Amino acid sequence: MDLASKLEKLSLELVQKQDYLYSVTIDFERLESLLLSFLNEFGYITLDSINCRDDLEDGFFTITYCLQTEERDHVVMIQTKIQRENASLPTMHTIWPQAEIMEREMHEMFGVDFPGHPTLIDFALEYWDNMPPLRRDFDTLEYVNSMNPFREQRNDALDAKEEMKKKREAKKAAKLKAQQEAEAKAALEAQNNPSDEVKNEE
Amino acid sequence: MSLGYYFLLPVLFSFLTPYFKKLGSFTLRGSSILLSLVLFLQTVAYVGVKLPQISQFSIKPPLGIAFILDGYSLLFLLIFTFSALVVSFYMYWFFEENSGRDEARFYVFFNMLIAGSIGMILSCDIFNLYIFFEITGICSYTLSAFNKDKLGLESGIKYLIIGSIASIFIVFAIMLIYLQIGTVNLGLIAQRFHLIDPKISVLIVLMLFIGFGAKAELFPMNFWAPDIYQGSISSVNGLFSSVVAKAYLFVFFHLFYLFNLGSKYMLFVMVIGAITFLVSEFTALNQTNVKRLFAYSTLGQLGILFMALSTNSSQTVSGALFHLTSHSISKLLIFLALGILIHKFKSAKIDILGNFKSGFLTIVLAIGFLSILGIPPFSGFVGKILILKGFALSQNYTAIAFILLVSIVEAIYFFRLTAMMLDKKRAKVTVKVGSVNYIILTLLAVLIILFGVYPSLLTHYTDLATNALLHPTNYLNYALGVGL
Amino acid sequence: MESGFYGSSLDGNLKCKFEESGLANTHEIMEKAVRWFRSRSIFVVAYGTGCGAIEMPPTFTSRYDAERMGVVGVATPRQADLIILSGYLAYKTLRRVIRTYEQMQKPRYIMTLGSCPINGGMYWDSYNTIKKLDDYLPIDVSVTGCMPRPEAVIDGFVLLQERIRNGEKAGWEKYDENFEFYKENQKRVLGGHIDPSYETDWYNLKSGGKA
Amino acid sequence: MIFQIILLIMLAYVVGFIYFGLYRNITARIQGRYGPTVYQSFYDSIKLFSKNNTVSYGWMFYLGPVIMATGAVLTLVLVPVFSDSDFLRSVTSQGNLFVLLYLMVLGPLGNALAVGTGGNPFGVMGVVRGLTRLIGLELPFYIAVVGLIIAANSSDIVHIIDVQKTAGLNIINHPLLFIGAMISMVGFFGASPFDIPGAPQEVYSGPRTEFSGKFLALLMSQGSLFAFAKLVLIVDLFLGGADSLVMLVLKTFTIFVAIIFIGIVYGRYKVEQAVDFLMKLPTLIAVLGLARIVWFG
Amino acid sequence: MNSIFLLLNLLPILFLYQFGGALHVSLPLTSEFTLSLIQTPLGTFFAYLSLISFLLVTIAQKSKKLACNYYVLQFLLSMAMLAIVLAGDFITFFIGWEIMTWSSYFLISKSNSIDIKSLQKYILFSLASAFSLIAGIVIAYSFAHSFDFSVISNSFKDMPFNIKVALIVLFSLSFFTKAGVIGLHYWVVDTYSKAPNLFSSILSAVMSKMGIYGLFLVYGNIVGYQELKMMFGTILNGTDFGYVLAWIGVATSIIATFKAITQDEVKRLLAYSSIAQLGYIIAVIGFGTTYGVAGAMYHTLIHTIIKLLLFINVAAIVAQTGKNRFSQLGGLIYRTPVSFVMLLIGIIGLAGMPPLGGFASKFMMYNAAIDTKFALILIGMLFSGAASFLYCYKLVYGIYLGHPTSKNLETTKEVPISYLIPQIILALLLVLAGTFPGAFIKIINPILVEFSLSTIPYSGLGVMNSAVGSFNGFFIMSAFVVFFVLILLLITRIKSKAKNNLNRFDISYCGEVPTQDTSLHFGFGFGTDLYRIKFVNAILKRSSSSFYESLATQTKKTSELFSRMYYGNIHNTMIIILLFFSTLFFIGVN
Repeated sequence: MDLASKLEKLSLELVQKQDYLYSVTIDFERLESLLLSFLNEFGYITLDSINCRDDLEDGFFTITYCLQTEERDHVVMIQTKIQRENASLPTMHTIWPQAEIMEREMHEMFGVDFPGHPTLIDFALEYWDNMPPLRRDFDTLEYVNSMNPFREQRNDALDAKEEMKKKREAKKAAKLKAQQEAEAKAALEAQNNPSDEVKNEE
Repeated sequence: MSLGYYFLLPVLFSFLTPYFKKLGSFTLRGSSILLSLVLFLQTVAYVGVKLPQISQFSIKPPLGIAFILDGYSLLFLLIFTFSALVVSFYMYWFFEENSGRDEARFYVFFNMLIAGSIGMILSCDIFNLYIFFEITGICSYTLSAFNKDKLGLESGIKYLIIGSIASIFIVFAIMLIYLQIGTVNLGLIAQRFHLIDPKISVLIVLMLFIGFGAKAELFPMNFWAPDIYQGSISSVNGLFSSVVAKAYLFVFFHLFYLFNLGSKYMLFVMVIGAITFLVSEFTALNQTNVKRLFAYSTLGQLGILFMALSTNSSQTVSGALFHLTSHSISKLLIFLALGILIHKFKSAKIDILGNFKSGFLTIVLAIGFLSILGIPPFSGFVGKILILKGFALSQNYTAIAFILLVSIVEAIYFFRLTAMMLDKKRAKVTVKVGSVNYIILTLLAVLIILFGVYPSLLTHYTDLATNALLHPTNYLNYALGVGL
Repeated sequence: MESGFYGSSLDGNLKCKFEESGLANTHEIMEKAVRWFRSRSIFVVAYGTGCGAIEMPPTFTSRYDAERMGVVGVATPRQADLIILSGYLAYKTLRRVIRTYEQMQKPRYIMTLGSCPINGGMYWDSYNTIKKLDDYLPIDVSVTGCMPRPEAVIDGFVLLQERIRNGEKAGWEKYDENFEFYKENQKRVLGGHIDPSYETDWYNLKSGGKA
Repeated sequence: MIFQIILLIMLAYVVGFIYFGLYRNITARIQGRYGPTVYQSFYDSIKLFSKNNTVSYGWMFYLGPVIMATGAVLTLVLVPVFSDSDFLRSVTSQGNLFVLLYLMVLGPLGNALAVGTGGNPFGVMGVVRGLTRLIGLELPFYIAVVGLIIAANSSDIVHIIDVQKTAGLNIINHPLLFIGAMISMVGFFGASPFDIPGAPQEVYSGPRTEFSGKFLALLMSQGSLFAFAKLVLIVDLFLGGADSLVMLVLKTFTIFVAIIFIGIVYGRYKVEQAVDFLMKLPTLIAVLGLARIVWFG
Repeated sequence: MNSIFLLLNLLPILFLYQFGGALHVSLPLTSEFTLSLIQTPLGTFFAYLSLISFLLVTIAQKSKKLACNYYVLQFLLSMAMLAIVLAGDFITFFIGWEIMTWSSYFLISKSNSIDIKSLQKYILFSLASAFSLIAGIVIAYSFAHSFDFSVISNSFKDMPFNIKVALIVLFSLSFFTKAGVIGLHYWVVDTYSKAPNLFSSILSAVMSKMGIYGLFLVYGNIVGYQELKMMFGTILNGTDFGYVLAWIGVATSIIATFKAITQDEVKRLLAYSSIAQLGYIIAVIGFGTTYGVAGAMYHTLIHTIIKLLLFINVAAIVAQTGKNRFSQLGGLIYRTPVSFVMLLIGIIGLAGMPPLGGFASKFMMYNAAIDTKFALILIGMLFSGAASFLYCYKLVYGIYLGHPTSKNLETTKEVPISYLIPQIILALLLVLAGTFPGAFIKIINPILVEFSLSTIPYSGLGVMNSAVGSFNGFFIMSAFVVFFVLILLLITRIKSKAKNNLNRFDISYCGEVPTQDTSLHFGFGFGTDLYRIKFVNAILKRSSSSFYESLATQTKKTSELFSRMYYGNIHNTMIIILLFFSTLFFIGVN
């Protein structure tokens, strides 16, 4: 592919993930220049999205820029890694205006800073003063429990699985009982008028 | 007092100027004022006297030289002497402020100019007329070059050239007249003018027309005029506008009616006047130099006067003479007031001059502007309405429409200037008006208003002048020496 | 604070006059009549908070026609008697709902659809969804189900109408009485950023209702 | 006279509310619904009057609905209800058709002041839409009215009724004017396709956004009074008035049903579409009718 | 200073009152001109109108510190107007007219917001108007040989037809320009909006009425309505001439109404409204019927009252807040309640709503149109009236209702009492004019006699009679008040616990909480719908300014062309002189 050779000159490797999806991995220092050259030289005029993945164990965020050409026939993901603590990225809103809102969301959800971004204000949350909620070190359950206690509920049916099991067992037991009863009844009836039975068999 | 003193006194004064100079500038200025005052008072003294008056020198006309003062010339004499008086007062201030200037030179030629102009309107002899014409001309050239800078000298030389050309035509015309009729006495010429071969008479009329028309700034011959105005100082502008141009105009129509050319050339002169009016007013719109602008304005007003004076109807002519008087006063007022501003700002650019702040000057200038535009209750209105009325009586609606339409164009620049004066957004510079100027300008403004609200003061004299102009029988009699 | 359901549609003097002239009975009858009219005419502002919003159009249009019971949709909270909250409420939504509710004129009722307003439903562990709406606003009728069908919603209307007609204590009265409680809960979950205090008099009910 | 006025107002109140109930009911039936009862509007009104709270943004907000109601009552009083009786004749003779034309706008303008005071931009948006719509809406109606005035050479409604007794009903004599006036009437009743001011999907609830409780009830009540007055006016102008209560109800109901059936089948115009439409076809129809009167009458 | 000129303004009123209709002065100016003042019923009507207006405006000026020359010019202006309306001949008329022109020019130039362009517009149009007038005057003079009204009027019948038409056109043009008929209104809006705020009220209320007076004078007195009918023939029940004039007036009022709605500047809206209202007057002035004249007169009176009221009101608000745009004002109702009520009365009058005087005048004009069967004219007037509700509402909403658009509006105090006094007087007048429309019949009847038209029957103060119907203003006003009070009492009896003064941000706003920064004032949004209506868009996007601007450009071009000749050097001049000479010579000789 043409792009692959171009990237080879930059000593980068283009990896094909699916038949329309390619990815390039690059270090953080060269990110901005690469994005610019993708826009200006390779013709990737559309920025689809900016995504962030929290690799808590390795201590970094993986940032992915998805770019498309005018033909819209394939997507190139440009991936880079930045450190988790005091994470900061160059803002792209001057190049791709749509980046403004994407970066705003990323700032809100992951706490990534974008120096020079004009509107790093609330996006989906209002007055959020806790840790950014999509960071993996944010303990959602604890937060939810502290903010929103559960409704005081009935003491039965605490565990759905067990409850279902119980229910099933009860059902089984009831069925069994019903069966036994029916059998007993049948036996009783058979005792009482065996002639009928015989009649039927005939 | 003999009419001759009107000429002799200023000339004498001019010759004595170097001596006065030695006695000190105050004496010089003062005596000039005194002279103007004497002349003016003398003229005022003629008011009410039975006219025409004649002063003959040694030999009785038609052979001898004589000065004749009839109603027509009395009006002009009043204007001239009054203008001279005002300008002398103004120059007193001017030289006070510009003490380095060569005042003796100014006074020499100023008084000669007055003498020449007065001579032109009094003389009843076409050759003398020419002499005064030349005297006036030469003085004008020098005065216009009073500023010895590039513009001034250029204007002086231009004026000189044009003046010479005009002189050539006039001399030639006089020569032809003399060849045909054998006299230079106006009365005789008037009597015998119809005897001249029509073709020659056309030539004569044309040459006179070109000669005086060029000097009186009629349309195709007036391309020089704005340059002259631009080059000279504003008091001289005032003089040109209210005295010199009017003197040529006087002679033009004096001859026009004396030679009884009205029926033949009326339409022609009217059209030329109309074109002058139109072209000048339109041109004035585009000016950035205030002197040039008012030069065009003067040309335009002369155009109206030519239109109205050539109609041969006493109503219109009387109105025109009223308008002429009021125009002289207004223009004098405007030029003198502008002179103060130009002196303050050292520039004649409209944009710069608009920055002045002086309630008095604003009011005075506004009065001048409104008067020239013909807006009541100022004197210009009476003149204009009389002219229009005259045209209406002769049912000349074209002229009325023309004058009114072009007047709107005129209003554009007058009110642009007014708006500039009133504009509060400009950075204002306070201008102080000296007491002399204060008096002069107030006097002029008061006159404008006075003639506006009480025109009878003036209409009496304009009627007199009209009568004398249109029916010059008495004048002819005197010029011919009948009954002397 | 006026007591009883009837409120001040007739002023206290009139009520006293009725009682003085032995017409206490009349007053009771009138109160009943007003309650009946109120039950027959319910203006609904439908706040489509979640997936339940989709159930409301069929409820009000030709198929199920809630209008035959006098239940009509209106656009603004000022005119409404009933607000229907049709699903889970995020914190951000809750703030708006509280505001809308407080802009409604008394008597006013709340009806919720689905289980999310009751216990958080499938969003029980979301970091920005409330679990118990009745901590923050008084609910008059909860229609359960995920989602309840229009029949169930209409059943809810009928229940509400019955309650109004019977003069049972309604949610808005509870809200006024336990105002501090509700506000505290709201403040807790909205992080103290409660809407401005110019709201309406229910912020200062105890002190004469001046904003 | 005072008794008669009270009687008239009560009549108009009852009839107006029942008409509006019918309006909702018929609409529902056309849409395949059961619909509310005929008295539903009455229930609504009582309920709103008995609301515990009513918000107000100050005295102008308070007075707006009152001005509107005053306008409606005044209009009602000035329209002759019965043709051949002295019922309120001494009152109706004090005004004329022009007074009515302008009184019909006075109320809404008064209410618009209250809406403006309320400070809700949606309300004002509704008012502006309403006033813009009025530019087009009044045109055919005005033309029709002017035509009738010129035909009868009087702006006195009683006189116009009397003329119809001898010369035949105006609906037959001037059908074009009637069509024009009816199209306008659809708008005056706030029916589709001209129900622009209160369009709930777009501008909340238009002018009524901030009104609640008793104010809303007052607005609804005056609406029914006003509707009745307008119906009577149309009956007077085109159907020769009514000489008895039965005829009055019959004739007004006929007009009312006609308006319902026009309104029910259309979607809503945008304001510019409405004005554009009204300036073209209805105006043309009415102008033709007018030309017939002026030039060939 | 103010008090002195207040007294000075009072003097002519007393003077007029003293003479009681018998004023006849003549003052010889020159042998040909005589200034004469004659008090006719028509002139007296306009004289009182203008003098009282000046008096009221002077009261309002009390709180402004104005220089002496301002008052002097204003007094001069009022005297000029007095001269116009009392003039017995055209010279007096014209002198008054021109003094009015320039004194108002200098007054306008005292404004802080004025620029040279607007000033130029004003003065050039005024002068064009004056020159058109003087052209008419001298043409009339050329036949009548007198400037006296009566003489010209007598000799008018004997003039040739084309001269008659020319005279009517010239005079009409002149007065149309003053009244601001569409096409000639180019100066009106800029001037009214940029003049000193209080002076705008004079411009709109009084000075434009001088145009109307002129039209009355020419059509009624000089030419005579009978003569107009004979000259131009009749159409329907009116004259051809009146029909054409009516279309001009109606077009003016429709176009100006739509333009008014889209304005953002308060005074520009009022200026357009003024043009529109004068359009009504011009529409009926040419009918030549009793009710046409009466309608025009009544509307003149009412419009003067309303525009004085509105302009003084707006001037007070602008002085108080320093803002003059709808997008900068708003929400002042509870800060300046009295002003609000005054403006409210004003706009109810302006919209022509029944209980106030505005309706009575409109009723009169409509009846005139019905009387002459000018149905389409009437429709046009009704249509423009319907559209005018929009700008009336914009006026009151943009300033007083809605939300304040800037901080300082929330602390604005009620306007000074000196502004309120004239407003209250005018509002009372307006209410009285609506309650007792019959009183006007008594004023108008002498004028109708002056025009030799039939008079209007008078039947009581409250009753306004007309050819095709009457109404009782007193009854309607009292019924309105009674019903209003009753309904108010009823509604206050229903004591649902109302919270009366809600915070202005507590509105239904889709659950959102608006703040100070939220744009809640709808002042911008008015009239945007109109651009999408095809017919109205066609009106709104056209403008006379392009024509006048191209005219200005052409003049400038011509000027440049001519001035190019004057930069030639002296040689060229000499050559031209010689060529000119030789050309003339050849022409002359042959």
